[in-house]
Amino acid sequence: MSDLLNTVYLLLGIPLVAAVVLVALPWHRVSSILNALASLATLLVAVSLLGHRPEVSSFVFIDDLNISLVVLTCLVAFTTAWFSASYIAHEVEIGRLTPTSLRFYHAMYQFLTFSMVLALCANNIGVMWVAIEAATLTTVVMVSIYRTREAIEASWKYFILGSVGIALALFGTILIYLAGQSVIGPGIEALAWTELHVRAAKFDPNILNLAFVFLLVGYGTKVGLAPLHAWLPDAHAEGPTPISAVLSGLLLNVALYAVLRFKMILAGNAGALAPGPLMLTMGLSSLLLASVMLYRRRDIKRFFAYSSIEHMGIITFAFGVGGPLANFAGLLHMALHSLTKSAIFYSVGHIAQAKGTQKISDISGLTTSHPMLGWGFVLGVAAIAGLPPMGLFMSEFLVVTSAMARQPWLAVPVVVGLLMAFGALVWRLQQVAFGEPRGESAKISASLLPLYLHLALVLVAGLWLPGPLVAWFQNVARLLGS
Amino acid sequence: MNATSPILLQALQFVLVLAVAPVITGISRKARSRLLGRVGPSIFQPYRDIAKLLRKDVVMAENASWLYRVAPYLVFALMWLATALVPAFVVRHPLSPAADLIALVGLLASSRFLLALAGMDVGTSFGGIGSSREMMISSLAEPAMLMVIFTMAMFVHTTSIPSIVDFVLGRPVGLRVSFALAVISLIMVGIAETGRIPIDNPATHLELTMVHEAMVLEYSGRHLALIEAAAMLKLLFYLSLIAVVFAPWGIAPAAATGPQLAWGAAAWLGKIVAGTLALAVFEVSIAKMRVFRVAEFLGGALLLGLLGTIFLYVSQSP
Amino acid sequence: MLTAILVAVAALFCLGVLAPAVRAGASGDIAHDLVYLGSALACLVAGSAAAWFLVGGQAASLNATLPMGLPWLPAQLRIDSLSAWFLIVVNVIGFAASVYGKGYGRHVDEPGRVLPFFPAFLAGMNLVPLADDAFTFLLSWEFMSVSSWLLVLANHRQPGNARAGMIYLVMAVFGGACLLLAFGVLAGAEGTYYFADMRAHPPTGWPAAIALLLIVLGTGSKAGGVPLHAWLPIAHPAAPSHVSALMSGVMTKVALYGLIRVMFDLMGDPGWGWGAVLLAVGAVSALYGILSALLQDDVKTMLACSTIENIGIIMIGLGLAQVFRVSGLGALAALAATAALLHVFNHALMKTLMFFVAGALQTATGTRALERMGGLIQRLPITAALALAGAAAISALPPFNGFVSEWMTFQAVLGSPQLAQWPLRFGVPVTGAVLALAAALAAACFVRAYGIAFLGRPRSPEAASAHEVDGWMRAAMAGLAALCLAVGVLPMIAILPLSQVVADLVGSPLPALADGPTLSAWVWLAPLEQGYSSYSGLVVFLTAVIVTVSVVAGVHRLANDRVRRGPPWDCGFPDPTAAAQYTASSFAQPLRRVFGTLIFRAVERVDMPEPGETRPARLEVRLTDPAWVALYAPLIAAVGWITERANPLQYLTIRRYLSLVFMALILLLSAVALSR
Amino acid sequence: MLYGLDFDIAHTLGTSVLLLSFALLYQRRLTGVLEAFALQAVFVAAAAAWQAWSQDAPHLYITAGIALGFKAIAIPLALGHIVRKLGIHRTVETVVGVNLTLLAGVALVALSILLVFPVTFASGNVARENLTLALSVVLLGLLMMITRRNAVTQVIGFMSLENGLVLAAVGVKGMPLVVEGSVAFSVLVAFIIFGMFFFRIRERFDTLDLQYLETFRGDRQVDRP
Repeated sequence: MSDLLNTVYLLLGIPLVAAVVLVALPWHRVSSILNALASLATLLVAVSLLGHRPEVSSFVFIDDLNISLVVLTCLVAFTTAWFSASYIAHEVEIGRLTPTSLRFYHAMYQFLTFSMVLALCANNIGVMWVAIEAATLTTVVMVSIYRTREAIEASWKYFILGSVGIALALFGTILIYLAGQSVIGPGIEALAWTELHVRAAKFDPNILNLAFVFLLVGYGTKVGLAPLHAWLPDAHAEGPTPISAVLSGLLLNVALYAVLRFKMILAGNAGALAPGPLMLTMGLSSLLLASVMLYRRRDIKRFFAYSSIEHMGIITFAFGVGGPLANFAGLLHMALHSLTKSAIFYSVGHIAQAKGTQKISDISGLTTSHPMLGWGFVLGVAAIAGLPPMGLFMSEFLVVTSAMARQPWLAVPVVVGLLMAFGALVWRLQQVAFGEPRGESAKISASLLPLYLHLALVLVAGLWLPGPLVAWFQNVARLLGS
Repeated sequence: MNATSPILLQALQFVLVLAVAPVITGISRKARSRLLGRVGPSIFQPYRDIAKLLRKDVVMAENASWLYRVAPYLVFALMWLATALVPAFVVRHPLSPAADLIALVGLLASSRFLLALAGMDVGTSFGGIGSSREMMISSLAEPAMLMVIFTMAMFVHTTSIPSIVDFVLGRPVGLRVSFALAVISLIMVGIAETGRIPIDNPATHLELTMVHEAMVLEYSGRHLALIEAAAMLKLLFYLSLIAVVFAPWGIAPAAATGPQLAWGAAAWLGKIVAGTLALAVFEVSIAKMRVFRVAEFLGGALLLGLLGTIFLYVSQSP
Repeated sequence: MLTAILVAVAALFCLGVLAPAVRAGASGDIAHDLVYLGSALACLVAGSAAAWFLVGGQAASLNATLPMGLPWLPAQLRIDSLSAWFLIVVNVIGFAASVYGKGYGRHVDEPGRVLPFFPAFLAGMNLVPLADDAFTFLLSWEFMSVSSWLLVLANHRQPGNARAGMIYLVMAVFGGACLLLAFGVLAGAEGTYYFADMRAHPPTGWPAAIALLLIVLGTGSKAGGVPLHAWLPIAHPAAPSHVSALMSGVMTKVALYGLIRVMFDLMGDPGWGWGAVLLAVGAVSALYGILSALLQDDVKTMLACSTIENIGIIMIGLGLAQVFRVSGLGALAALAATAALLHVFNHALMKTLMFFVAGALQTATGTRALERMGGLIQRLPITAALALAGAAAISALPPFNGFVSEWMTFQAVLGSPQLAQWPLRFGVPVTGAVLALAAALAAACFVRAYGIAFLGRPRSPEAASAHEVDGWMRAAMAGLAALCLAVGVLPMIAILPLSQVVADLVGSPLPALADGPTLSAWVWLAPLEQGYSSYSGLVVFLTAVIVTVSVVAGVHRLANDRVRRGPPWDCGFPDPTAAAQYTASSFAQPLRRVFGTLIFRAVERVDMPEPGETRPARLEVRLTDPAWVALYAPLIAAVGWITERANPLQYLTIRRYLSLVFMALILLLSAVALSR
Repeated sequence: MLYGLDFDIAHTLGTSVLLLSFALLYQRRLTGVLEAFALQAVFVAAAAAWQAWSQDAPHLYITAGIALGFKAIAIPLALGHIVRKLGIHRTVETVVGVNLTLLAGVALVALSILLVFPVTFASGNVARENLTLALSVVLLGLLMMITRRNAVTQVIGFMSLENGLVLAAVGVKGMPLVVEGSVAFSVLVAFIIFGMFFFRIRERFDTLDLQYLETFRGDRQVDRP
């Protein structure tokens, strides 16, 4: 009965318990600290996974693909909780949030962490589906927490589109089981990743194709791929900023992780059609659409939400290109994007609080009025725009060059999209960060450590990558096939 | 009498051009007045003018800067050097390799550069007019000149005058289209650069028309003398350049003996005097242009030069 | 040596990182001195190391591998003769700029926005020539752009600078993207990003053409070749002057380094067509650049435009080298390449000098507008003298260095009859004519600039009360002026180190230097054959000096040397006010009439007050950049159009969004259904 | 063993579910839609129960129970209540004409047949037929969601989509978590209906309240580059 000793259960247990406790706690300062501590504990457990991997159980498992994502998730969850402590305090001061809604908020936050980690570690496509649905519903609720009409409409939109996505994903899951049980035989094994990956070769390719389409559309809605992206910008813009950070930084990744898992099954089956073209199309359309939509945005959070769509497009494109190099690029870009984007949302949160607005046109001269915050923002945006020496330059370099190596002509639209998006980013960046400071500017007393921690990681990644990480990524990249 | 030392000949040419330049100007003025039915001053008048100017005091504007005082000497020196580097009576001087045709153009450009600046120094509107027009004219004349040089150089594969002369002398005389075009273009440039009618009128003080005179309006005394002398040298420079490049006959070979040298000198004098007279005839027979027509005039020169280079291939192509 | 350079570069990075810390910790002054003196030292080390490598010449190339970037793609660094030459250029100018900055940096509005990025910029420019794989190359290339972008935004409060920075960075990244694609093509299907592998199997046929096109686009846009130049006159002037000097004088050259590296080194034999392309671009850039410079009122914009001209001249040289090289005319190729690379150095020197002068003018008068200067030769005598040297050099006047490289370019042009291709036989002389025109116009341009700024009477109270700049700035300018003269008088000091570079580049050395540097080679610059076309800066200079001295002596012996001061005569109508003197726009008027209306659609509007009105009449001149109208504006409009059309997607109803999902699903399903 | 009968019954039930999806598309009156949906739910329940019996997988009875109790009875009642309470006028407003919708439906069924046809099954034809029917029902449900303007009809479309899922799930041998899935979905639907109550949705999902449609569109006015 080694399952109970499994570290993963600890990993899942901490946030779950914390959630229960936090519901009970009335004092929001305490609970925000507790929230951060719980996330820290989760992070420590996750890091301990790097040391020794628990053996695969029928319910959860850890392998090269999800370990890095688990650690990443816990890390960002922790830093976001840290950021949220100061952010929420300010929100309470200005009375946007009530203590009661905060109890709710912190509990939800832990539950969200739990469900994301569960989705990542689950060794069962059904469980993973449930976890992702739970995560979605949690975020739906958290997006609506401000109770403004905009927030409610945003969360409603998110809810409806998300539900349809969930339904389609479930259909895909059923199909996969159908394909699996004819080979593995009925029962829970036919839902286990470990089984599916090994036996994929014998599955009926036609069902796999059918299933993948539903899974791509279903989970793709969560990833925010165009044209399924509609919920994403508003949800990011209207929810509390920590949630935007988690959404962009983590939830999109989790959904994409699901898609990747199924891609691996297809890759393992000779008869199935290559998922590449489908993902290429979705990725390109997201990239181009987002790069166009960026220009007319006036709300700074919605602006960066579109940038998330753009980057999800790039990542999906990379996996669509396939091959060890492109897959590696995709994985790298995934990790770096979530670090950078969450960092940007931290700074945006502080900016919005300092300036009392989310309208880009009302914010300017930040590097003058709030030097540390402003330059942090500049660094973040420079990174997301793919400027060296930040890490995303490397991953984008790899994406484009690997695309050149396989489908040279596809590299052109990618570069066009990147340039378009770049123009918008620089334009807005200069508007916000430079020039004469305008409007009100409250001092912000928050610690910028989470922001700079993420940026430092991204910078280091741009110059040097740790060996083990590269080893995992390369291994996974091989499994992901072409 | 054995071959005289090259250094000596070089020095001799320095002296010779300086001595001859004023009389050439004198001749051209005399000829022009005669053609206009006037008696005109003696052909040695320029010497007297210069001497008189040298004796006079310099009257200088209060705000004239050091550049204003230095410029005349440099302008004169550079012009003198340039003229002395154009082979007059003997093909090759020790200094000739120092400056080929392009470098000579460069020297002229330097002196013009300084003169134009000097014109703007005092800050009068006349000086400005003069400099601006001078630079406009030169900005078209200089490339035209270079195109002429290209025509020669592409044919001869060199830009050093002695080699060109050797080449032209070394083969039977044949008039080539390119050279005809080139020489016309070069004459037009010379007219423009030396400020003759129809581009400029050396003897006017009418603001609408004057270029060179406006530029040096503030100068007086020895400075003016130097500038006048430089202008005379410039005329001589173009005359002897045309002479040596397009009609080098009679010029003494390197390591020449006395008689050859004498004959060379005589031939050179003959050629430039002839050139001067031709110039005078040309000047009196046409009218002064508006300043902005100058562009077209020199643009024509530039195109002729370019045509010359292109025609090289036509005449050269097998 | 490579180690020394790398240490210097690392030091520069550290300076960039340290600067803000020191500013915060200790004081601004310490940070100031630390940064500028430190960068000067680093440039000194790196530059001398590169020079030692080039002259000492014991190794053809040195390699190094840094454990950076991707594990299977560690950063490859390599120094060979070509990169050494460009490193020398970078660091000589970098040194001068640091010394100048030591003084000028005091006058910058917000030093905090300059100090960190100045050394970083230098480091980036040092890394580009060292990079030996595509990733490192692009990394340092983009880094160079980013750091200079931040420097452009240093005085971000001034109106228009935000636009400048925006256009600059977007164009820079566009260039980078072109290079990225080009390297993707060069890397081929197996995707090796090492220059060594690219050199081993260069592409042929279409891929080669595409790669070259992309390279020309990428490097050309960064170097400011027409028609992609439009960002340059906007961006370069926006930065602080010592940075503008680096951008105009060095960064454009680093861009050309990329062009040379790929076209001459990695591509093997791309054929003469690309040489012709370079010739065309170069000719257009040269003429266009100098004409627009001639019509500017802002000193720094004028200098930036003249950069476009000089880039054109260099490109002409490179194009000639290319066509001669592929036509097997080694000697001429060597001559053209020498001319181009020498002009790289010369232009770096003189353009930097001129930008330093512009900075001095700005600090002295607080303006960059020519129309508000005048008479500064009285207030800033030393700067004025040095500026005169710079102006003469950049106008290609003997005995300064600018003339030497242009002379050699002309000599190369004269080799065109030996070419086999008829288009070139006709095209090259035309290029030569354009080059001559550009050179002459350059003289006019700088007479105008110098005359309006330094001569005449002060046009504004600031100009009247200007003061000479401090020692550091003067020292930097004097050093550069001295170098301009030195290279002009003894070109060998630059051509000799170049011989190895040229030999590696086009495969054959300069004939004049075939048998080592003899004394006559030092005195007489006869690139092709002794006795034929030759020029000697030394002799010209010495004779000119002797003649001048003797003239002065003679005149002062013969003439009376009394001088009386009086009011200017001015034909008897001395104008009372300084406003009545010739202005920059009136000086440019004849040439504007000749060229401007044709190329720039120059519109002159005279606003003449009614009789009785007291306001002054105004002349208003409006110029439009054809490239902007034809290329940039439509692009911006297109982006605006697309975004406008796409924008409604943000405002659909949920049902519509659901239908999008539905469509996507159906499309993918039918794709699957039809895929078999 | 009675393979044929097993097949026939499953087939019949599935087909009737599909037919009822068409009926849903065909209905012009809201009450009619509700009734048709209730009937579909009943058939789904029956299908589930039948599979529970034939695969002797007792847990499927729960699914059947949920389908019957929740979807066939509770929800139609609730929705009918909403319709009366919010006074939504009874007629269904369609985006495209009913006939066109039906045509599209037929096309979708054809597509799903085309998709499932090449699939080969170790486990008999049951699953294949089921799959075809389920796929069609899912697609039809989605079609209904996007071709009907009325919030109630959209909810019903969503639920018939989910019926398709249940149909597929029960059709597959030994599918675990079917119950959990159907429970989760009931929760989801409950959420939606609750939301409709809460947000006073009169017309469509995307007009929570008519008065402030504009404020949220504030993102429209733009400062250009």
